[in-house]
Amino acid sequence: MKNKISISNRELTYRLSGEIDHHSAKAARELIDTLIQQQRPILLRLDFSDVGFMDSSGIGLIMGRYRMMTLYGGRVTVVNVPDELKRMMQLSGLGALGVLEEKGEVYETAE
Amino acid sequence: MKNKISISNRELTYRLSGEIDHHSAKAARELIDTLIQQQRPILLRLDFSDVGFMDSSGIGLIMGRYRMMTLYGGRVTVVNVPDELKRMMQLSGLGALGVLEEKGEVYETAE
Amino acid sequence: MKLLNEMELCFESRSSNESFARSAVAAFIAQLDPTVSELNDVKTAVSEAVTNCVVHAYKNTIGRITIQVRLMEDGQVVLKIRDRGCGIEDVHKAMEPLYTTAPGEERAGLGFAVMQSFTDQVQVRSVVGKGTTVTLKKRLSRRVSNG
Amino acid sequence: MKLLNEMELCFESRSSNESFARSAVAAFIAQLDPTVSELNDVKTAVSEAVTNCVVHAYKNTIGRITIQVRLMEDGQVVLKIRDRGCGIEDVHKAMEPLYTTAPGEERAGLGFAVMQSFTDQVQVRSVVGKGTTVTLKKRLSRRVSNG
Ligand SMILES: Nc1ncnc2c1ncn2[C@@H]1O[C@H](COP(=O)(O)OP(=O)(O)O)[C@@H](O)[C@H]1O
Ligand SMILES: Nc1ncnc2c1ncn2[C@@H]1O[C@H](COP(=O)(O)OP(=O)(O)O)[C@@H](O)[C@H]1O
Repeated sequence: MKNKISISNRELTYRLSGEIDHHSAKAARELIDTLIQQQRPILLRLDFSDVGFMDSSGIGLIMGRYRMMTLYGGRVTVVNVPDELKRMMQLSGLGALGVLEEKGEVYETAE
Repeated sequence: MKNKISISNRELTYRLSGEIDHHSAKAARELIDTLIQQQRPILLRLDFSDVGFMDSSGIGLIMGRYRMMTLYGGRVTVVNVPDELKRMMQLSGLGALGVLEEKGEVYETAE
Repeated sequence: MKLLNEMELCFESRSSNESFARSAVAAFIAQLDPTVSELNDVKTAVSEAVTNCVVHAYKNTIGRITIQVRLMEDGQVVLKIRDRGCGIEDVHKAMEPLYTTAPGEERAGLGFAVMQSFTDQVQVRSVVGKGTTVTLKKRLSRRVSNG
Repeated sequence: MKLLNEMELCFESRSSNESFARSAVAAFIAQLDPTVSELNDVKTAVSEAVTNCVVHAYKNTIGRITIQVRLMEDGQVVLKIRDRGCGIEDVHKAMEPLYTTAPGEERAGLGFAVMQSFTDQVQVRSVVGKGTTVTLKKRLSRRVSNG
């Protein structure tokens, strides 16, 4: 089992899972924001490996964290986006913000 | 992959799968009855290994085949009933007809 | 007892909708975080009630079936399955195990018996020529939420 | 074009019903044997339309959302998502990508853009103070049935 949350070298990795919609995004947002405020990471890595469904609420979730991290002088990267979610990511224009890890290293959260 | 249908020594084994309800039972019934009429087996073995859901239509399906096999001088046996379906089988009184394989040999259809 | 959430589903009495109906009900009660076995019980009971509308209430015709589901604060699920079909003359007799008016269609006469065994309470209101409403109640175990 | 099957779903505008709504629609259109990707497209579009009812139409209140699904013989799915909420003053503007009236709630302003990208046709009828109906059409590839 991979960890849901891992923190090292001021890098915070958060592995989302299940279905991301307006309802479920709320809980994820609250937890991530608490972690950002406590840990003050310089990099927030959002790992989408285990996300089976996502509507545009997921884009709102990424954008919101992007704004917060930028405010604190850090950055956001989105990794392991499953194929089914790629169209949504493209549509969002998030690519222009440079947060989408194109191929890059295959990042895995700690075992 | 196990076979859905296997015939040997005048024993016909039919492995049901998915959800058995009034809608899906119809197709299964038609196929099994055609096989019985063509092959005239002396034993019909209904394998429930891969059945994830069943309502009382499944009982109707077994009873109907029991009647048909009895008419032709054969018998029916029901094997590999998953735990979730045991209550339904008990409720049905099928036990009294001697068609439910209690534990017996672990029967598998041919590879 | 406070109502937590409620939905109503309306569809045609086609046999291909039997699996849809129980899946939709399951998706709704998933909010109460039922056990796998509780979910299976509810799906089975709903499947019986809906099949009765398809097979008996609207025999040889297509009519509308309505399912209302209410989730109560104490974990109780109240399901109403309603048809505007032929109705049942003698409800008491209809509910006897093994009684069926459609043996030719391989009905085992166990629909009501299964509903009774798989839920906590079954109520049937029926008027000949007007239709039938079956009310099923089942209390789900509330598990302590951890998040 | 002949109507194959039809259902209607009615539920409260609680965010916990968003996942129920798309699952129920998916369970219904499963009859047409859609591809995984078609199923995902429809679920996504429905999720956007339902979320809009929860977040915008009934902001701070609970109202009723109705979804009607029709399956046509040629594989076309017609979905109507209806609310009796606040309505939309300027539909044209509302449909522009990135336009949102609720940025504070982290809406990305992409709901309509997603519906348009994931279905074949999106129609919006809205009356301020009366409510909104979103009609989505999507043609599913018909696969040759082998059984
Ligand atoms: N919704 C209904 N409308 C009309 N008749 C019904 C309905 N439900 C049940 N019945 C009658 O009650 C009988 C017993 O029902 P049930 O116990 O479910 O067994 P089965 O469906 O196998 O016949 C049916 O055979 C039918 O005559
Ligand atoms: N059902 C609705 N009722 C009222 N207003 C709506 C409805 N759907 C959409 N809107 C309006 O249209 C805008 C754009 O919607 P949309 O593209 O889905 O983006 P978002 O939901 O992210 O705001 C919303 O911000 C809202 O003002």
